[in-house]
Amino acid sequence: MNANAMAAAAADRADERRLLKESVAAFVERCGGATRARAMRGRSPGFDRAVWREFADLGWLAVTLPEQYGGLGLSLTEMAVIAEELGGALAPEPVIEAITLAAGVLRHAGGSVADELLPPIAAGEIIPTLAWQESDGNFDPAHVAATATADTTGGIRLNGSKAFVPHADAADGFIVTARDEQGLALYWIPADAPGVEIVLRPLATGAMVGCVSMKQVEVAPTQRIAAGRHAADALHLAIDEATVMASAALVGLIGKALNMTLDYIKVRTQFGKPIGSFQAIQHRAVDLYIQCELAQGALGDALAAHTEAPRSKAAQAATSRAKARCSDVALLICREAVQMHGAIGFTDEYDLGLYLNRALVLAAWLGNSAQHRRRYAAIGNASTQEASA
Amino acid sequence: MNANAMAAAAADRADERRLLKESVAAFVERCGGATRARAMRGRSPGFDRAVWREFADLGWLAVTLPEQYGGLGLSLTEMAVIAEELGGALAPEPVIEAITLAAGVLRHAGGSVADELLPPIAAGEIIPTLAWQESDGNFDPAHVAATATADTTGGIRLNGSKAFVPHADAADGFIVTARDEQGLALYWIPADAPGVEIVLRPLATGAMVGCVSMKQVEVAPTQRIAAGRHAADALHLAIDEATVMASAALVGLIGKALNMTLDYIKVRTQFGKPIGSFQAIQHRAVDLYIQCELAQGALGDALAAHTEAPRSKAAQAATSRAKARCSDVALLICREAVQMHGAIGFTDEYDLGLYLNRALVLAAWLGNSAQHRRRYAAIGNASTQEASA
Amino acid sequence: MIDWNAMGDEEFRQEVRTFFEQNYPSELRYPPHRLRWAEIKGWYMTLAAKGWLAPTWPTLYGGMGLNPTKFLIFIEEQERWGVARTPDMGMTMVGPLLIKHGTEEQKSYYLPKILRGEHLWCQGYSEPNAGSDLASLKTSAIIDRDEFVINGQKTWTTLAQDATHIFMLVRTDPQAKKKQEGISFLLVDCKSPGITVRPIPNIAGNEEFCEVFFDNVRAPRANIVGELNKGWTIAKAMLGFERITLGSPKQSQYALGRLEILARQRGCFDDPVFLDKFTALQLDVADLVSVYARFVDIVKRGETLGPDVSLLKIWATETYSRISSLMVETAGAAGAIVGKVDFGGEPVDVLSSFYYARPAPIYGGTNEIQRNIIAKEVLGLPS
Amino acid sequence: MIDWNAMGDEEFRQEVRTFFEQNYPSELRYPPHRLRWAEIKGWYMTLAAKGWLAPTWPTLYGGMGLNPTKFLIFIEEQERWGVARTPDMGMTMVGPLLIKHGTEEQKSYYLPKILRGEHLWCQGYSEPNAGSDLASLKTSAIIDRDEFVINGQKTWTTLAQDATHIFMLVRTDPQAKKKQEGISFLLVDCKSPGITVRPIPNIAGNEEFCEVFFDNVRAPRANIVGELNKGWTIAKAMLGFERITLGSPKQSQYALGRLEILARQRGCFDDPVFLDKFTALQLDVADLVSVYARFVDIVKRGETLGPDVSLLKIWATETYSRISSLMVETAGAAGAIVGKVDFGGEPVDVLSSFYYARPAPIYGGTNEIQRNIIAKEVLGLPS
Repeated sequence: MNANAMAAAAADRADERRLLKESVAAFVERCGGATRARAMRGRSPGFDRAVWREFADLGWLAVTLPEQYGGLGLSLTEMAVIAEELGGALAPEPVIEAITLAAGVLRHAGGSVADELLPPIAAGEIIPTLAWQESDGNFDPAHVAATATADTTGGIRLNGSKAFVPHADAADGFIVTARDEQGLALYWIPADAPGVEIVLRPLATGAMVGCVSMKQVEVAPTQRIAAGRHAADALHLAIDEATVMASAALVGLIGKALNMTLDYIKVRTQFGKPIGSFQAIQHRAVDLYIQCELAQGALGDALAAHTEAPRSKAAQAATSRAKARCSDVALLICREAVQMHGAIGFTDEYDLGLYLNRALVLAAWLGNSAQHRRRYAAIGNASTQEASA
Repeated sequence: MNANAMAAAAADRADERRLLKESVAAFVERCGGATRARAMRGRSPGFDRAVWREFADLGWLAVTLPEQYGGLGLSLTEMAVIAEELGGALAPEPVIEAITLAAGVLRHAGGSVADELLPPIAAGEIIPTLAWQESDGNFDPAHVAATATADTTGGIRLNGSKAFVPHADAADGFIVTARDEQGLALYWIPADAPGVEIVLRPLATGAMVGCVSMKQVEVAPTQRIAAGRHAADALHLAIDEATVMASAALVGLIGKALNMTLDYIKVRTQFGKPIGSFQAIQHRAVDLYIQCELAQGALGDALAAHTEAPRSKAAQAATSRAKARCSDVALLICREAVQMHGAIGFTDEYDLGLYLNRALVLAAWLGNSAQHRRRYAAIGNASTQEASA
Repeated sequence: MIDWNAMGDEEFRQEVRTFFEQNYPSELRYPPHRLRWAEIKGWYMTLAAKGWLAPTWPTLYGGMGLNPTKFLIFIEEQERWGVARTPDMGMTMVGPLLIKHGTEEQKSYYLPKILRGEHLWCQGYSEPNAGSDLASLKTSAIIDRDEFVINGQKTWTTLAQDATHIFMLVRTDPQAKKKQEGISFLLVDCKSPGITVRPIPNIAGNEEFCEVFFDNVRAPRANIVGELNKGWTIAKAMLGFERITLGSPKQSQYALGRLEILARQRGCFDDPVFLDKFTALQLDVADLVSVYARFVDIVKRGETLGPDVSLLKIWATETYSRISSLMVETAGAAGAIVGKVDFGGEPVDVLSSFYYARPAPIYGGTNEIQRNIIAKEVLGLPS
Repeated sequence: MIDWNAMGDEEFRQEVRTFFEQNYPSELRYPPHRLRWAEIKGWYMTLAAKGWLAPTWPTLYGGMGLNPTKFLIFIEEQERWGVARTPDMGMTMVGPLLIKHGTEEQKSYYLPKILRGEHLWCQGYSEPNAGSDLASLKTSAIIDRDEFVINGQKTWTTLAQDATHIFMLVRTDPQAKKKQEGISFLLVDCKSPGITVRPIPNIAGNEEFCEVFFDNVRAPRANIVGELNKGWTIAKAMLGFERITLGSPKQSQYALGRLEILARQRGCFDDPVFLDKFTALQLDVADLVSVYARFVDIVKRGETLGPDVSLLKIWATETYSRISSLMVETAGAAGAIVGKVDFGGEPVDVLSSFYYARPAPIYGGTNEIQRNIIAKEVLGLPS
């Protein structure tokens, strides 16, 4: 391909993404936007399965799925368009949690469980969730205390408990990480498997997060998705991709919260003038705008890195860079947005609180900014040593 | 003493301090203020010995000295009044370096060297300096690499090198820390002792700081000021007191730099209005003002702690708290002052640069803000353990 | 009757401390939010029975008659023991107001009822669209023979749903030249026909604020405090002491204490990065305490606070906000869970400080307004 | 003559890179301050001999005629190798100005002399008391037969002490209604009688800026560029590309590199607290690079930069400032020593970045002005 053809192809892709963006935005707006997010709070499931099936019909659950599973085989960049719009619209459906993260593990692991589950997942019939973190909140996926031990009947028993499991109340089954003699292993267990107990806690958004405890949960060897290095690789990659998607959702949310604030300060008057005309407010708004641009830049670089070399140290570093920036910016902007709105920004009936709460959830999920800055530094040191070794 | 009498005594002390403050301010202004600080840059010595002797005549070098040495026996709070005014006036004379720090070590150590040296020091005839830090800049006084070893003739040989020695070009002698079989020991060596070599470097203020290397410097046992725990205690206390005085000098400097900036933005016009009328500038000025008040509060608490319990963990913690805040605030205010002044603030002919450079020197001296925050945390942990033990 | 002011400071402190420690319900110590009447009523009545409900009122009116020094000791001991604020508008606002500006009839009718817990007052100042520009209020009161007829709306009225009465600013002369003129100060019974109270749920899930609607509400002319159209001057003079309490280090100290509990459980004090951040906040709070003490001394000496007191509110609320953010960060994956979270020790509510730190820089005059005040009145910067 | 634009991007990059690596004096790589003519003259003449002095001028006038993409590669390679800026006002300002607005006589007289290093230009825009309000300039030029007579003062004139000529804005109609009107653009020989140049030493100990005084200085009428009284429009149009170069990540990257060298020598990478601060700055720079690249793409596509480009200058200069502060902090006791300090490896100048970070947010329109531009023109906030 020569330069002109490449430029034309890039322009085509940009056009396609713009169309996708507009169609997602229009659809979620039609579904109810912030009003629906408000209505879903505290409910179980914390989202609408009918809307979920529509997402499936629109193909959004199969964007990055290879064609062999009935997917569209597109890149993470297309998925990010969806994540950003859903984030900006506060859609409560767990697209990143169930698709990029849980189904992502299956997709990267491959094998018979993936073959069986991915088509119904893409069709919106099965909603999986990933149970990987221990209750100490350690965000290194290799840190696993739950165990998988062979029993006398040829089956396997899972024991342990997994915390911070998104939508544990709604999922049809869990992909759990457990430690066996080979190291890390991944198992699929249906939500109603005997020995599984779920304790739910509400998140700031009103969605439920669960602690899933397993007492002698019996699984067949066929429920083992992957083991050893292969399992760890699939898990790492899916978590990294979900982290980038969480960053995309944050970017969507950041833009909406900033625009809502800009709109407000343009019309809200104090002492006879719009507060957006006060220079101190203007300069703070500019600083928020700059942070938005940085967040977009970091997200763009993360998507590019995953396209160029998905499992590389560079992609991991770019992932952490994006999540750190986007988490910080989202919390900063929502805090400042409340301050610029004044008392109304603190009321439940005003939508801004929904953005603040979503920012809290997405910022804390899959490692917050402090954790990702630390990971970025660790990767940097590792890659320096790699280079010099 | 009843409450009324105590209140009256406090009012008297406040009056005395105000008078002292005014007389110091008036004197240093008469000596030349910033103009003199500018003229002294790059000269050796970097201050005026005639002015030094006037300080002595005014009693400023003997404020905290016990009456047995011909001193006034006043508290650190009175000394802080002098340090603050000298700092605000950019006086180049090393009052904190030679008096609070070097003579302070002698005073706290006591003994025959102190008996001999303190009266001429208070009279302005001998200017000592303290050589305690190694070239790695470690600011724990117990970290000593220089050695003191007995030679065959009954004398002692000092070897090693001491960095960051203030006014090493001008001092008449050095108080050096060295390690002997008892641990830490303090020695007095005249500046012209054989085996002493001094390499000078200019500081941002234009004053000289020296690296003092000692090669087989021979000292008599009578030159030993103190040894062991006693020496360490004297050293620690003098360094802490000098750290509080450096904070006081920073507070003086902070006030002057802020007022200079406020005066400037009230009269400097841009787009037809004084820049001090722009709200963004006003709010930044307010934030600087708040920091000034915090610095004063931290300094006040440090002085109170040294009055109440001079060698306590509480006094050490308050010292670090003051130095951390005052160093940060001074650099912040000077940076912002340059920005608010615009290009003129960056010129050498404008006095603001002198404040910035003095802030750099005082902030780095005796531990910068990062080092003191760390020390504060370490003391806090130590005192918690003490309390629970 | 005890003359508290004649007592030594330490003796008085001990007396107050002992009473709080022995009588204040331990489950109500350090509540993360304002308590509702149903929760705090018992303590209110305990204070009333002790005669300690109104520390600063003159003894003539049933108060303790404390001088500023003693009153600050009283407050310090409340804060030390984590004693919750009662619905105290009657004591802090209406009482002093009536004692200074009220008629004999108003004093003898209202003051005893406050002390007996019969009347709970709320403050009707803020209005929609007025924000920090309080004097632009629009709620009108028109004189109709011997009554005022009130129409309009108040908002951000703290705990109005528990109040029996509201003291409010109303516009009685819409033709006045300056917006500060033509405002009057009225006392209104919340049971009056035409009053509707609507609680406003906030993002922390509580209902501390209300909207109060007035639809042809009638109040006797005798319910005016001070002169007609001169209410603004009275209201402004009453804001004095509020300016120092808004800058109290209490919230920051409390939040820092909760953060320390959380961090110990998570082993964060072994992490130098956390320790560095925590230490910086400790110093911010320590310096706040120091500057706060300086202003408290001014009050203790009976002197008037200058406009520089605004710095306390700015630094106190912004420090509180920073602490609450580090709390969320330190909780890691649990940083978005609502309610108390078990980290292996005393459960900690991660988000409550974060939520309560949001309105802190807004109420009582936003921090932007406070900065404007300092810029103009302290630093003398030009308009 | 080579048609550089016809060359592949990578091939061109390699060509440029090789030339720089082979010919640029290694002792002048990454200088911490602007080089004086005596230092940089050799390299200037090397570029002149190669025909590379004026990358963007059309080949017709002796330039390389690079398109935006190629020019950015040229700049990227300069920055990559730490090639210092030459006294480039002739190339970047006077050349494009004359090519667009100059007379044939002006072009044929001045352009070759710039390319031969005979004429060194400086920019006479700023005046005392004008600051960011450039159009309020007062230096006057009165027509006296076939000459202008210039009186007044310019300031912050970069390296005027090395310049042979100055291009300047002067007020030719003091009666004009708007301050932007009545301004003309003049070319003046620095050897003209009545010109005094006074270098202004700065706090970093260098003399990058000068004051230039004009006392009845005479310049031929033919030295006007464009129409009389229309100089403001010309000057404003010329500021375009400057806005992106002011936001280059170069200074921040350089400072971060020096900080890394210092920190390695002092063992700071084993300190988690330092590592955390360093990482935050790394991310700030990485994100700056990313946003910068987006604006560079706009230039590469030949499109016009919008007012949003101002964000680059704000973030670049403030990031640079934060890095320079961490540098001073990391040096500890050596943080106030002037000049290069030996920490046991490659000596590091601790303070030079700190000093150079001071004027960065000021020149080229202060960051306050840049924020005003974004507030109004990008965010659409009201006046």
